[in-house]
Amino acid sequence: MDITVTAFGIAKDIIKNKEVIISLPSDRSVGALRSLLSNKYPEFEKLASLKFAVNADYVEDGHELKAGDEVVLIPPVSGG
Amino acid sequence: MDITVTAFGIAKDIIKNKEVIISLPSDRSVGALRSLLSNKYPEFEKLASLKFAVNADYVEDGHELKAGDEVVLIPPVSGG
Amino acid sequence: MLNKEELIRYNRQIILPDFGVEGQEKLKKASVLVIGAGGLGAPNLMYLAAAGIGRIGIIDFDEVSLSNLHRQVLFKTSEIGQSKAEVAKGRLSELNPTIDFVTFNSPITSSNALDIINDYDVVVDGSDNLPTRYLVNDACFFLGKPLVYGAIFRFEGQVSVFNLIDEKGLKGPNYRDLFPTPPPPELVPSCTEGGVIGVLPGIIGSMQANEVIKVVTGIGETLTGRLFLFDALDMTSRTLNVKHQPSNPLTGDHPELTELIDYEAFCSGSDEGRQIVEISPRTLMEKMAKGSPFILDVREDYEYEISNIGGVLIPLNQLNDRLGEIPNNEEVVVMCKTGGRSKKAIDLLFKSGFKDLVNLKGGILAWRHEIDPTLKVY
Amino acid sequence: MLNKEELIRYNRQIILPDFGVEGQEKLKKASVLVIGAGGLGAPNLMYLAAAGIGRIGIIDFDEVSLSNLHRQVLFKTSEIGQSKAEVAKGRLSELNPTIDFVTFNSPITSSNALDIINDYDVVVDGSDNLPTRYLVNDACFFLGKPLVYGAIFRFEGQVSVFNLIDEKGLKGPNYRDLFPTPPPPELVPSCTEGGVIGVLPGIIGSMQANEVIKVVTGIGETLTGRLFLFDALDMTSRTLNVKHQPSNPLTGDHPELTELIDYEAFCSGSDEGRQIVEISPRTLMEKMAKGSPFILDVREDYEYEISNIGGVLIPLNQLNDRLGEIPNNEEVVVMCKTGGRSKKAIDLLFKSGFKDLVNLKGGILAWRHEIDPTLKVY
Repeated sequence: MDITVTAFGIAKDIIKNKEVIISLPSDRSVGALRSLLSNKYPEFEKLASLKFAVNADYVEDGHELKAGDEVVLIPPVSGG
Repeated sequence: MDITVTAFGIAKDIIKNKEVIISLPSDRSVGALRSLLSNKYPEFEKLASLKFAVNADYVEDGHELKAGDEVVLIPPVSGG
Repeated sequence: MLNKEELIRYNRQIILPDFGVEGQEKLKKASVLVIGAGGLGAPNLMYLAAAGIGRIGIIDFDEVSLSNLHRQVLFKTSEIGQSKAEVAKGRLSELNPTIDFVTFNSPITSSNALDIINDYDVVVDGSDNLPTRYLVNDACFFLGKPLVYGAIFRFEGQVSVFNLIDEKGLKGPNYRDLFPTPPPPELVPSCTEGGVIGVLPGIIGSMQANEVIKVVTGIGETLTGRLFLFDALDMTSRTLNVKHQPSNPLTGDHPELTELIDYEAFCSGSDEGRQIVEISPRTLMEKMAKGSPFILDVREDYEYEISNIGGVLIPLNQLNDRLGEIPNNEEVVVMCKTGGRSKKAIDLLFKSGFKDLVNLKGGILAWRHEIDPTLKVY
Repeated sequence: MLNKEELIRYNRQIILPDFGVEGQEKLKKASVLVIGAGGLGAPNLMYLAAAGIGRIGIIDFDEVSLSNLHRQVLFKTSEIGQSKAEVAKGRLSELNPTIDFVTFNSPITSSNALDIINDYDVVVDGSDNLPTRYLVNDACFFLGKPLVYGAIFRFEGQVSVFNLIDEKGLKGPNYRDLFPTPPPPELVPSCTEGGVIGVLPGIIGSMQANEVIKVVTGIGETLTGRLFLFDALDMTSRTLNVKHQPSNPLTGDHPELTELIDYEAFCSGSDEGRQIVEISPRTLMEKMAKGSPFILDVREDYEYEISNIGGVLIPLNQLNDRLGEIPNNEEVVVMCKTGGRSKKAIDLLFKSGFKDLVNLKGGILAWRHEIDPTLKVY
C-alpha cells in the first residue's frame, strides 16, 4: 500500500521534497511509517519524537493507515 | 438531488447563510440552479450575471451538476 | 550590483533556497505601481519597500482621516488631513531610504491610466471601488502588465494575479474572467458602507506583496489562473481555478473592448438606467446664496457634530422611518461624507416617490476642499 | 464608554455585523502582551494598536539592526542600534495615542515570565527561538491565559490558539500537544540561519492579531484545537485538528511538569548531552589583555568588514574545507554576530576532533554592548 507523506519546514529539507510516496508493508501503523522514513532518510531519526497528522487529524503511533490516507509531518518552527 | 451552495461576500447576506442546500429538479444545469436561487431569494436576481464555481472550477451555465458537487458563489468585492 | 549594505539588509532573504543575490537583484531592478495607499496599500507598500523593490509608485488622491486609522497603519494620528501618497512616501523612505518613490496625488482615470501604468513592471490593485478595479484591469490588459489583485469586505478577502504571461507565452486570465459585469452598486458595499475588520487588509495586502515578489523573482507559484478566497472569521480559505471565459469582452469570443471606457457609468448602471443628478459644492453654495435649498444630511449624529453645513440631519438608517420630514414639492440636495451614502439615500427616496433629488458630489469632504477649509476633517 | 473620537476612529469595524460598539468596548477593556517586537511582532503590534486594544505590553530585549529591516517594518533605518520595544512604543503611539503601552527591555525568563504574563488577558507569541516558545507556552498554561501562537520558516508559517477555555469551561490544547519535545537545535533553524521571505511575517503576524481580536470579542471561530499551516511559495494552506495528547507533560496522563523549568537546557539537549562552554565578552577581553587567544570569526566577509575584533575570519560555510587553518593544540574562541552560528561551528569542529572550544556569548553584538560601543552595528 502506498502512502503520500507531505512534509513541512525542515522535514521538507530532509526528504528533499514537499511530497514523497512511501510503500508500506504488512504493518500499516504510523509507527511503521516512522521507522521506514528513518531508514530511508537517516537525518529523519532526529525528528523521531514528532507527531504525524493523518487526514488533518493528529494521531498516535498505533494508528492504522488506510489506502488514500494523507499523512502530514510538521516539525516545530522557531522563527519570528 | 441536493446541492450545497457556499456563498461569499454580499451573496452571504442575500441567502442569509454561508451555506444553503438547494434541491434540484430534473434540470441539473448551473442555469437551473441560478433560476431556483433567484426564485427563492428575490435580491439574488441582481447578481444574475455572476459566475458559479463547481468543485473549485469556474463553470458556464450549461454545466451539468452531479450529486455531491460543491457550488461556490463569489460576487465582486470592492473594498481596499 | 548589490552593495555591502544591501547584502546585509536583505541577507535573511538572500540566503533563502532559490532566492539568492540573483533574486534580490531582480527586486532592485523592478518597478511596482501600488494603486491606493489605504488599507491594502499599507502592507503592500511597507513590505515591498522593505523587500527592496527598486522603484515604487504610490497613487492616491485621498487625505488621511481618523476612520482610516483602524486599518491604515502607515499613518499617524497627527497626519489627519494630509495627502496619503506623500505621507506614505515619507514613512517608507525612513524604513528603506534606498528605494526610489514616485507619488501621484490625483485619481487614476481613463485619461491618465495608460501613461502612468506604462512606466511600471507590475501593478498592485489596492483600490477601494469597482470603477477603478475595472479601469486598472483593462489598462493592465492593454499594456500587457501583470496585475496583483486584492479586495476586502467585512471579514473576507480575495487575491489573484491577472495578465501574467506564462512560460509558453500565454497571457493568464483577468478580472473580467471572474466578474464580467458589475452588479448594481448597492450590492458592492465599500469598506465605508459594509465595514471591515482592521487587520484583514494586513493579511490580504501582505499576500499581494508576496505575489508581487514571486512575479518579479520567478520563484514559487503565483496565483495566476487561481482566485484565493479567505475568511478571517473562521480562518478557512478556498482556491478556485479560473480560465479564460468566452464572454470576456477583452479576450473572449467577441472581444469588443479595444480601449478604456467610462468606468463610472459602466459600474453605476442601475436597474432602470436612471442617472443620479449631481451638484458641485460651488454650485450648491451659489444656490444657498440665492435661497434656502433643502439640504438633507444622511451621516451619523457624531459626524454631524464634528462638522456640518447646516443641513437637516437624518442618518441613512433612520431615513425610511422619517420620510415625513422631507418635503416632496421642492428640490432636495442629499449629502454625506464623500457622496456614497447619499446616493443610497437618493435610491431609497426615489423608490418612495420623491422626484427632485440631487447628490452633493464628493460630500462634505469636497465642500471643505472647495468652499470652507476651516471645517474639521474626520 | 467610547467617546466621540473613538466612535469615528473605529467606525468601520463597529458597523460590522456582530461586532458593534460592544465589540469595540471589549477591545478597549482588553490587555494583550506581545512577546517579541520583530518580524511577527510588527504586524501584531500595528494592527492590535490600530484596532483599539486598551493596554498593550511589548517585550523585546533586542536592538534594531540593518538585517531586521527587510521584514520588521515598524522601524526606521535611522533607529538601528536602538531598543526595539521603545522604538515600537513611539511609533505605535503616533498611530493610536489612546492606547496604553508598557515596554519590557529585558528577556522573558523562567524567573519573570509568570509575573509579567499575569497582568495580561491574552498573550501573543512572536518570539524567535524554541526555548522562549516552550517557556511562554508553559507559563500561559499555568496562568490559564490564552496564547496566540505564530512561527515562520523560509516561506512557511504556522498559527494556532492555545489554552483557550471553551463554552463548556474546557481548556484547549497547547504547544506541547503539537510538539511534545524539541528536536535537536540544528533542526530548528531561526530566521538568521534558515532565512525568511520578508513579507511572510506580515501574513502570519496579521493572522495572529486577527485571532487575538476574535479571542477578545468572542466573534467568529478561533484556531483553538486547530493548527493552520501556510506556504507562501504556492499559496496553499492546510488546517490540522489538534487534540490533547496523552504524552503532554502538562495535561496528559502523567502530568509531571508543575512549574517552569530551564528551557535553554531543555531545548539544547544535543545527542551526546554535550554542553557548549561559553565565555562572556568581559572575560574574553581579560584573556586578550594577558595573551593572544585564538579567535575564530565565522561570519561572512561583508560582516567582518563592517566591524570585527581582530579574529581570524573563516565563514561558517567554508569551515569544513579550511580546518587546517585552526590550531588543535590550544583553546579556540568561536564568535559570530549573536552567538548562534558560532555554536554550529563548534558542533562541526567538535565532530572533526577539536576539543578546546569556547563560544563567545552573544557574539559581536554583546561585545559592542559590554566592551566597545564604537563598533558599527549592522
